[in-house]
Amino acid sequence: MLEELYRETILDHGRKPRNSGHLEAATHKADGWNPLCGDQIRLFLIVQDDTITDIKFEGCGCAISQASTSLMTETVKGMKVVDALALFEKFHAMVVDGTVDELDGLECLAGVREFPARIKCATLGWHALRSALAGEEAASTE
Amino acid sequence: MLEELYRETILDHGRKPRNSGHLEAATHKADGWNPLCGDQIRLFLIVQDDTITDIKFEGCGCAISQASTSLMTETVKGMKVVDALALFEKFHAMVVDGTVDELDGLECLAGVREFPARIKCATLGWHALRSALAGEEAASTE
Amino acid sequence: MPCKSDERSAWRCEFPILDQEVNGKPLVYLDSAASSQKPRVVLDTMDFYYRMDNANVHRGVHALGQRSTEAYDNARAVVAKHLNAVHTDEIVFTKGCTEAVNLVAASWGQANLKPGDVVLCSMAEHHANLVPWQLAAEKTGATVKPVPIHDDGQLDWDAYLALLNENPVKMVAIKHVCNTLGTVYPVKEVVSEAHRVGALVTVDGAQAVPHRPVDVQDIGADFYILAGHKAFGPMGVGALYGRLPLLRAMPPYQGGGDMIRTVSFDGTTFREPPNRFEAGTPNVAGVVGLAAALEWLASQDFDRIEVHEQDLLASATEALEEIPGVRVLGKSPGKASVISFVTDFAHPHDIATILDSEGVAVRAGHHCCMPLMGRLRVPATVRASFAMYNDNKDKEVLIQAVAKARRIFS
Amino acid sequence: MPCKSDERSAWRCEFPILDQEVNGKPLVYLDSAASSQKPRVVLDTMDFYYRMDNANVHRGVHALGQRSTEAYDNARAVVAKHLNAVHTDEIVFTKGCTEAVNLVAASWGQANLKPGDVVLCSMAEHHANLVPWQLAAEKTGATVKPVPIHDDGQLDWDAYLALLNENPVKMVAIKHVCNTLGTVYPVKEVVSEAHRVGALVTVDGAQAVPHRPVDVQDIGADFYILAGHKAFGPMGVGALYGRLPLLRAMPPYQGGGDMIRTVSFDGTTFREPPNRFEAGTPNVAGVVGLAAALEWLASQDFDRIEVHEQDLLASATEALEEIPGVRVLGKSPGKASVISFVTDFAHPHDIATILDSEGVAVRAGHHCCMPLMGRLRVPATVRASFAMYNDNKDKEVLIQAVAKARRIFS
Ligand SMILES: Cc1ncc(COP(=O)(O)O)c(C=O)c1O
Ligand SMILES: Cc1ncc(COP(=O)(O)O)c(C=O)c1O
Repeated sequence: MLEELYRETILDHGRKPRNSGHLEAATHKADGWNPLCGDQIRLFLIVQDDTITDIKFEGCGCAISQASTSLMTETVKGMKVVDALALFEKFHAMVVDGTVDELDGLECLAGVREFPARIKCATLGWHALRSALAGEEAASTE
Repeated sequence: MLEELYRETILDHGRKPRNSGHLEAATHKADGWNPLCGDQIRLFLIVQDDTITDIKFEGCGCAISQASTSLMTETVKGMKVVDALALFEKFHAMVVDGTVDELDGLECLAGVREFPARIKCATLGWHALRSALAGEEAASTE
Repeated sequence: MPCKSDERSAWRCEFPILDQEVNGKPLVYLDSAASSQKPRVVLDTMDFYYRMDNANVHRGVHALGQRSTEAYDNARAVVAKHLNAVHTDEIVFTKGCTEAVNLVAASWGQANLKPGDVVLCSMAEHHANLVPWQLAAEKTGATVKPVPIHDDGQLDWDAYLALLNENPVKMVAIKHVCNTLGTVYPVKEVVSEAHRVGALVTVDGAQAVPHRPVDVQDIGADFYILAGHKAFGPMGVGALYGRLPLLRAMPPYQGGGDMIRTVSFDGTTFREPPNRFEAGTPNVAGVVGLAAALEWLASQDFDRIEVHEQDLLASATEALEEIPGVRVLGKSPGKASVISFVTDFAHPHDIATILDSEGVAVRAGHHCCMPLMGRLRVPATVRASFAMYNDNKDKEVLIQAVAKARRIFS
Repeated sequence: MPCKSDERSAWRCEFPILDQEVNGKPLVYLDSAASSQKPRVVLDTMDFYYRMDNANVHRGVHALGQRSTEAYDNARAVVAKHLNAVHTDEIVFTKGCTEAVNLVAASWGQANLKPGDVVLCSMAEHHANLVPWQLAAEKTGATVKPVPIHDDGQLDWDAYLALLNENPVKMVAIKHVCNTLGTVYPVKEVVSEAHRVGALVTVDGAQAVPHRPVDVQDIGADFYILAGHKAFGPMGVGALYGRLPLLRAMPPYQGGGDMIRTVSFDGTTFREPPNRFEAGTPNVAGVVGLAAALEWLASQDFDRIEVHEQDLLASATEALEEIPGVRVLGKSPGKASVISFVTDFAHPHDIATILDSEGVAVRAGHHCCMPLMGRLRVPATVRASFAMYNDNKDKEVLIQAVAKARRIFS
């Protein structure tokens, strides 16, 4: 089970998160907060013509939240907003209910499902994404 | 046991409390309050030359508190203040610890000891007496 | 697990405490309005929790912490379902009914009451749904006014409407079922009239939950409150239902762990409800026990409970009134199985002592309803309250014991 | 009842929960600072209470009510004795440590804090002994100021003296033992300096009571607070010790049954402490369980507990520091057996997950001490806390599990 959680991809993204940093010209941004551990991230997006043209995030946290956010940014960059939101639903279904669909390489996070205490870590970045796109300032996995 | 509590003397004093009423010329008075049941009595005393020359009480309550207060007033009327206070100690020892001493006819209340929930009823008038003599306005069996 | 003897209540065997003697007589427990007894499943659930799962919640990544968190969150869902709340987040766990009213009175009161505002409390209110409002009124400059009741305990409806129309009423505090007389208040109608003038309603459901199904949406209550220990659950736990928009707009009540988002000496921020109102380590075992109690209750047939309790109520009332000198108070139609009576031969405390010597547990006193005692012009009453685990045999022992009291004192 | 294996802690066998597997491994419970486990005698006492005595207190004339009342009042005497209070009436039962601080901050605070007054809280305070003061300050216009601490967790004594001298300090809030670092604060000296300038002190003893004897008279504390569930007792119960003259002068906190003397719409009067502060039906079973826990604790040899825990602390600290990349925080002299550490290879949550998969329960996070995390410049720590029921075997599993985490993440 532990090996399912800490797969090589996750350890790698956890250690070297992609798209980390600040976006001065962000059109959307939101903070994500996990009440369980207090982890906090800040997400910046540039949306043009309903498409996520750039995305970055700041903040430190556990390997799962960092890797999941890193993978999320890689996946949604260049996506239509509607497609990103649809992907969120699929991702959520995977880590919460175990329904694994085609997920653009996010399947490596399916193991989180067996660790209920860590599901909120895996969804933190996604909640922030949804809030940012909805024009809200903050998201929490409460 | 029940017969020890509700002896004939007690039922009699409970039904027809002696020294019931108001004393306009009271030199001392105090209210007694039993938090368990909310019973409340008001005691009036006339003390002259360190002697309780008159005593009366008002208020309604259970047979035990009425009878005990009635018996108390009968007993302490005419007593020196110090003797009344000494009697309180003996009375208290009897109903709480079961030490029965010579008690001027108050022995009929010894049965209360087996009814812990009712001890405060039996001591209510006495607490009010002590408070009144100490110059306090209120006593409670708290 | 059917009971051995079919002469006894079908529910009795699930309550281990009832099977004992006190003062040499079989226990007849008629004090459930003060605190109900607990079915075996509630006791076992709590004991199991402490022996297998005990840990703090919402904090631990480890297995016990996770199991405790799941049990705690699940209990919230059970309470929400039992009351038919819209959202699980509308349920706040408290240490009891009294604390729940204090939470509303302090938090909502502080944010909403202004000098001159009026809070209406029925004259029958339990001190728990009156004193917190007096304290809140004192702090905010608002006034608490009584809603009169009739001799039988029912609300004086015309007076209620007049009070609503003639005062800037912001809150109405009313019980659903009276702990002293058993009166069932028309809370749905009380709410709709209050809402008509823009007032909110806090319904004290402490005595309703053990006797009947409750639907907060149907009632329309803004706040609805229950006590674990009166509803076959453990002591030290209660629940507050509050409509989500109201809870969201309320400031914190107590401060501490788990209710905060960030803490610093420069300023602290708070979580959303229900967490905002649950500071510190909660009574997880208590909450888990409360959920077990409500699930047990929901699995019973409420219609059967009602028929059973109403039979006892009717026959006990009748038999008591046949004893010369006994007067039963507050016989309003449809009331719950709670009987308050006084006699012309003895003070309620003396009666309770005689009854206790016969094994019968009743309560004597003001039942935390001093204004109601004043209204009924009695210093105290004897109260016999019947739960589903009581039966005819209990009732008969009660009647014989009251008759004995009469013999002793007459 | 001696333990079967003499390799295990002599206390272990009294804690039934410890004898289980989680995630296929024997449970190693190192999260007692979050919530301690309960010895069998505590669980049995509570279960027995519910199965034999359950009733409301201070109200019933009947046998169960009387037994409950005696048990409840006796529990107050047990707590008073455990803390060496002068009077039994100085003990107020609450639902927990957090509520006890809120009671003091709201009731004492409201009556005594004025605009400009200062409340000092150490930077290491648990949110429970900080946020209630912030809420009270907000309502009264007072200010909460931090008392700095050194890198090892100890109080910056010079800064403390300077703060006392330079501010109109009315209250100092400080913990006795730190839940995060184990630091033992010199509360007696803190009190005597505070009293010198006329300030009072609220000592948060949540983590002290499980580890050491406490003497409130010796400390001189004005208020001292404990949590049942951290001291081998049940959840949902705590106690506040307050010096009687202080409690007597404080207004009620919550309103309701049992705290009143008379209630009427014209005005309500209140009882003396402790009753004034105990509104509503108390958690009798919880209070009885707390008394059982403290009596159990008092019957143990505290010197032996201390030696045992200090051995574990020293050897665990040493072994952890031998693992490359591990840094143990706050190693002040004389500290209690609580170890917080961070690593350069993984985030605390990831470590806790790995440890859990090995059966080891630790806590990862800010431990309700966000300002302390800021001060130590870490976002979170892993915390392993040792109680008397832990032993060398537990420690070894911990060390191996941390080493495994390092292998996974490096
Ligand atoms: C030092 C300290 N103070 C206060 C508390 C709060 O205790 P509780 O959550 O039981 O109210 C805790 C535990 O969380 C603690 O460790
Ligand atoms: C109608 C009613 N409201 C409120 C309460 C207070 O409940 P608790 O004492 O459990 O807080 C009670 C019970 O005493 C009650 O009967």
